[in-house]
Amino acid sequence: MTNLSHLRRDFPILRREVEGHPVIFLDSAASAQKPIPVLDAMDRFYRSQYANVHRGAYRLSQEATELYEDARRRVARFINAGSPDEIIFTKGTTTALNGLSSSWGYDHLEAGDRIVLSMMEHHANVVPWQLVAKRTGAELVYVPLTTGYDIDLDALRSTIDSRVKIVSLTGMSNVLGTIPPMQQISDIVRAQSEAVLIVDGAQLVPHVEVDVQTLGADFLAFSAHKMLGPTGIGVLWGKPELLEEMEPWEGGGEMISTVDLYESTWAPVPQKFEAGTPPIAEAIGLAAAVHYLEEIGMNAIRSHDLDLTEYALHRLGEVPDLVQYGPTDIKSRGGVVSFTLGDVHPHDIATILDSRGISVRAGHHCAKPLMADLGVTATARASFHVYNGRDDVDALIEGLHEARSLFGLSEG
Amino acid sequence: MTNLSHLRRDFPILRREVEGHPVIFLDSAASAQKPIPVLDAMDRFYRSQYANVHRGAYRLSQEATELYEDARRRVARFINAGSPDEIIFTKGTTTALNGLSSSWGYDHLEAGDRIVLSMMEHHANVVPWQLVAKRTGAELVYVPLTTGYDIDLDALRSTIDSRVKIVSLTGMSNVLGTIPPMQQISDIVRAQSEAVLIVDGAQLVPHVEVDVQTLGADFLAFSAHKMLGPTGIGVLWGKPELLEEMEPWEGGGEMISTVDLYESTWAPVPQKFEAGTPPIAEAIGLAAAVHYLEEIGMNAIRSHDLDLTEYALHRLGEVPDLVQYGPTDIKSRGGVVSFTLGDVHPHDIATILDSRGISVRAGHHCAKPLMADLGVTATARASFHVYNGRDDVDALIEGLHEARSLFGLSEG
Amino acid sequence: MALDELYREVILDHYRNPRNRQPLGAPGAHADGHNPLCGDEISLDILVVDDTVTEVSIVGRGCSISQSSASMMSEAIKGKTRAEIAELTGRFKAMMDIDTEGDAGLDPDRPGSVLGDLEALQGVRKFPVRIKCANLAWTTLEEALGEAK
Amino acid sequence: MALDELYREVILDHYRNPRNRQPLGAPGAHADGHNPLCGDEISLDILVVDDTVTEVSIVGRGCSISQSSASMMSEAIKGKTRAEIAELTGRFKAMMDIDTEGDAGLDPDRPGSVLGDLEALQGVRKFPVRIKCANLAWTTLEEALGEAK
Ligand SMILES: Cc1ncc(COP(=O)(O)O)c(C=O)c1O
Ligand SMILES: Cc1ncc(COP(=O)(O)O)c(C=O)c1O
Repeated sequence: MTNLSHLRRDFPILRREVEGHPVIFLDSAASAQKPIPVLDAMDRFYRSQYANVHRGAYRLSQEATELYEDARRRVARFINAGSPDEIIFTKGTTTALNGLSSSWGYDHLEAGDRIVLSMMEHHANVVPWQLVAKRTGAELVYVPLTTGYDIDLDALRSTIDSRVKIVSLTGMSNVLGTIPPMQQISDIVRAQSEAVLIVDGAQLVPHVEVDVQTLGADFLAFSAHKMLGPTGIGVLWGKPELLEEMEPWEGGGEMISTVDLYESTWAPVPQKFEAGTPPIAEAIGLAAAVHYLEEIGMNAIRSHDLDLTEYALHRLGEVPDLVQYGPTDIKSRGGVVSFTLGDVHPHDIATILDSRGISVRAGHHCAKPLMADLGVTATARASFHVYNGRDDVDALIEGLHEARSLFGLSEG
Repeated sequence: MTNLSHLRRDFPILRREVEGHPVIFLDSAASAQKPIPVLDAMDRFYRSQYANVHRGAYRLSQEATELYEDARRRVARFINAGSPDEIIFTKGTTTALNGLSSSWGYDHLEAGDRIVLSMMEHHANVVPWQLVAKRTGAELVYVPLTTGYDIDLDALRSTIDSRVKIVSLTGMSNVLGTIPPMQQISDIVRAQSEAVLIVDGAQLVPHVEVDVQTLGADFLAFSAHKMLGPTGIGVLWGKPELLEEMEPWEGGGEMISTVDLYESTWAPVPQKFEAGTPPIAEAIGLAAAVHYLEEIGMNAIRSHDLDLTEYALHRLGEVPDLVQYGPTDIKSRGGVVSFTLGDVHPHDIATILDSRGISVRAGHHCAKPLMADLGVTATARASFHVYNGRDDVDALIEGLHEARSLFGLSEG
Repeated sequence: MALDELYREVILDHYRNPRNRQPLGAPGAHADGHNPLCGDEISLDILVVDDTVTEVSIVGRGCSISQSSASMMSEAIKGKTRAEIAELTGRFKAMMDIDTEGDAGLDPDRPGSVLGDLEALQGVRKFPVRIKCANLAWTTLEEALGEAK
Repeated sequence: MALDELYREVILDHYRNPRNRQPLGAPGAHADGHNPLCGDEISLDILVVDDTVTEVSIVGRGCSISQSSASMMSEAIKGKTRAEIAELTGRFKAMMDIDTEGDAGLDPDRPGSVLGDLEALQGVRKFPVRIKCANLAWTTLEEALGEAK
């Protein structure tokens, strides 16, 4: 068991009280809290080195540019990219996936082509593909889940053929916690098609060591705010030869080589994809978050998540009327647990827990197709990051017992 | 003359030294420095109230949502929008203009239609239109400048006709300082076409009181980082009936009403246009920046800019071999002065000034069409905000004299 | 926070045994209510005869607050005129308004003012995130009344 | 920062009177260099005969550093073999490398090492933003030499 409780002091928000209870934050899958080093890195930058990047021939701008490009290098190393040029800073996962769909998707899809998704995708990995499908005449195909809440590989095998041009899958479900076996999936996709494989890493990258050299994907998207970093920035990683060939999805300053009145040419990757003033302080904050995660060690984070998840599944199992949604095999899942509790609506669960200072999410978790598939309209969800401990799970369980009693659910 | 020198203490970066010289920041048109209240607002939020917005049934998320929506209200009031729903938070001006071009533009343009720009647009207001023109077969038409560096209204009159579907113009040139007479322009556009009028307010909004009820535009875009706010956020304002009709340019979480497997419907404006986790802390920082500007008063800022610009034009006029580019009528321009100095390349000017702690910009300023029109490849540019004073202009002039002497330019 | 002020007996009763779920006897005016943030849904049909709501049918899915509010509303509006319903709606919204001082909507001396069971929802005001849940049925009602014109 | 170490006489001379601007006598290999950030441009043609650069034509627009570096380079490479040019390029880049200790590229004892006028550019190293300007001609040269193969 990995004890990370010494890290709590790095998160000022945990010293706050809500209605007399200390904050117990169990909604990191929506967005994680930020440690002091991340906040300090941004604040320090604004106070002593701020300037716009890339365009200035003066000291401040040069320092800002170096810090911004250092951030790119640090993120590249974090996911073991071949080069910093493979890292594109975006507004977040959503923008990264929309950029991909409207550039790569629009340029490579035609009527009759197929885009393959799974039944457990976040709306960010559904709606952009609906939009490009509509524009191009391509078709969406959903791979179903097994009864064990994972992607059905047999169904995948029978779905992938030469009509499939894009396969876009979550690296870790934000509802079920499922971590699909991406290398196996990649093998199937490669063997049976020439499709590109896109991984929505919004939940995966903040929790599991990701090496893009072995992940088996062509593109990977993730957001800083879920990995202890700031809002306003995310990352699109892509294989260099694909980024090279891909058209920009936005035009403007910094992404051009020449601009004539009617035609322009593009700067090299990654500038080509970063039109306009980028999220500069945010990149520096993200770099600090990556550094913070690296200092803890992604392996330590993974075993901490596993420990908490195992404990939570165990304790939740003791609560009458509670139904869990997600794999029982702890190795193929992350620190996200979704559940319902008798006829206590998840929204009511959240309110009852909130009155004890406990933050959990309730609703469709931006995964309506999955909700329909599970036959529910909403679940309650607790999710963990480094600042959580078994005591938080205990508090959660106590709160659930109160919910049962407020709703008059009988014991046993 | 408006003396704002007491504000300098709010900007920590001005207490820094570069090579033994205090920082003299004359590149606010690229990006402005940030006062402590802006930095503190973001830091405080992260330390005590952070959570993702809109989706949480718990206290922290509710507080974050309120702060985020307060920011929208504050921005709405700042530009006198009819309702906060007319304010869409984007990554910046560039994203706002790209969103407009790929949504409104794509849906309303066909072969033979025309998009009218001016000769002094920033690449952010050129390249997106080139991209959508290519996709739709529409045509770009550039309105020339007068010898007084303003939009040629006669030429505009003879350009606007029923083929014109979009007119997109800068509210203030980032190179020349020109503030085109937007109401007059709007009258011409309305009288001669049914085109929408888009104003690139990246330079205008940070310096001049803008009232969208009288501006005469249908859409207005601007960036927080140029108005003393953080990076990573900007605004698209639009007339409500146009936003209502417009399709989203990104799909994902928070912008949907229903998501079925193959079809989705959209949330009401403005959520429809804010897919994914928005720049939350950045919105709060922007609100603090707006508050800071309002406390000073946009009128005071305008007269401070005018004073500095008048003084700068006067002092620059004394430097031999110096050529200025921009209107001489002070009333129709803002605090941006571009110039060349004999055969001293702007890049060399910037280096020489930098060694004195002075930050100016040198280059094409993301306005290559304008540079070609002016017959130069680059200019040097000094630009002001509230923390600048006449002493900064004096330091600039001294530096220019050193540049002349290093390059051996003879007096007179 | 006083959870027992929120989850009163009568609320849970309406949540678990929602009233007026049967379809209308004749085709009436329809409106759907939807809170995209928490997923609460309400489907409302009303029959308006001579300015009076003679029949109500309401079904939905969602949390105890949204569904009990819908159920209680369905009882409260049946047989009431448009004017009476407008009054009721105003009082209900006032009760939910965090900016209103005290129990403004609940003064039993004002004519026709008594909200009845609905007063049980006043605890919601202490849980601002949930006010939208309580109001959902009422906004949907306004839409349906508009339809019925 | 020592501005007079940067703006030496010889640099300004090459900036104002760039050498080797005349077109080639015969068609050779061409490359364009461009620094999108500051707008510096260089257009380079070389004639390579038997592994030796016999003719150079170089025109451009930009700052004193990029243009003087181009002009000085054009003088330095004329008549040199590919191997000699590779050596020279290595030395120049070493001189520009902020991570290199001392004057690594400038040891006059190493055969063929003397950079001549080009040594005037060593002041650039103290102005990291400008290193790209100094290097532009050399990267363009490598491209042209590749073309000439
Ligand atoms: C006139 C003008 N338009 C657009 C932009 C682009 O703004 P941003 O880089 O914040 O997207 C700028 C600033 O660079 C500008 O000066
Ligand atoms: C699996 C998954 N994909 C995509 C997203 C969208 O990320 P963002 O909102 O940062 O763009 C999220 C987070 O909400 C997520 O959990």
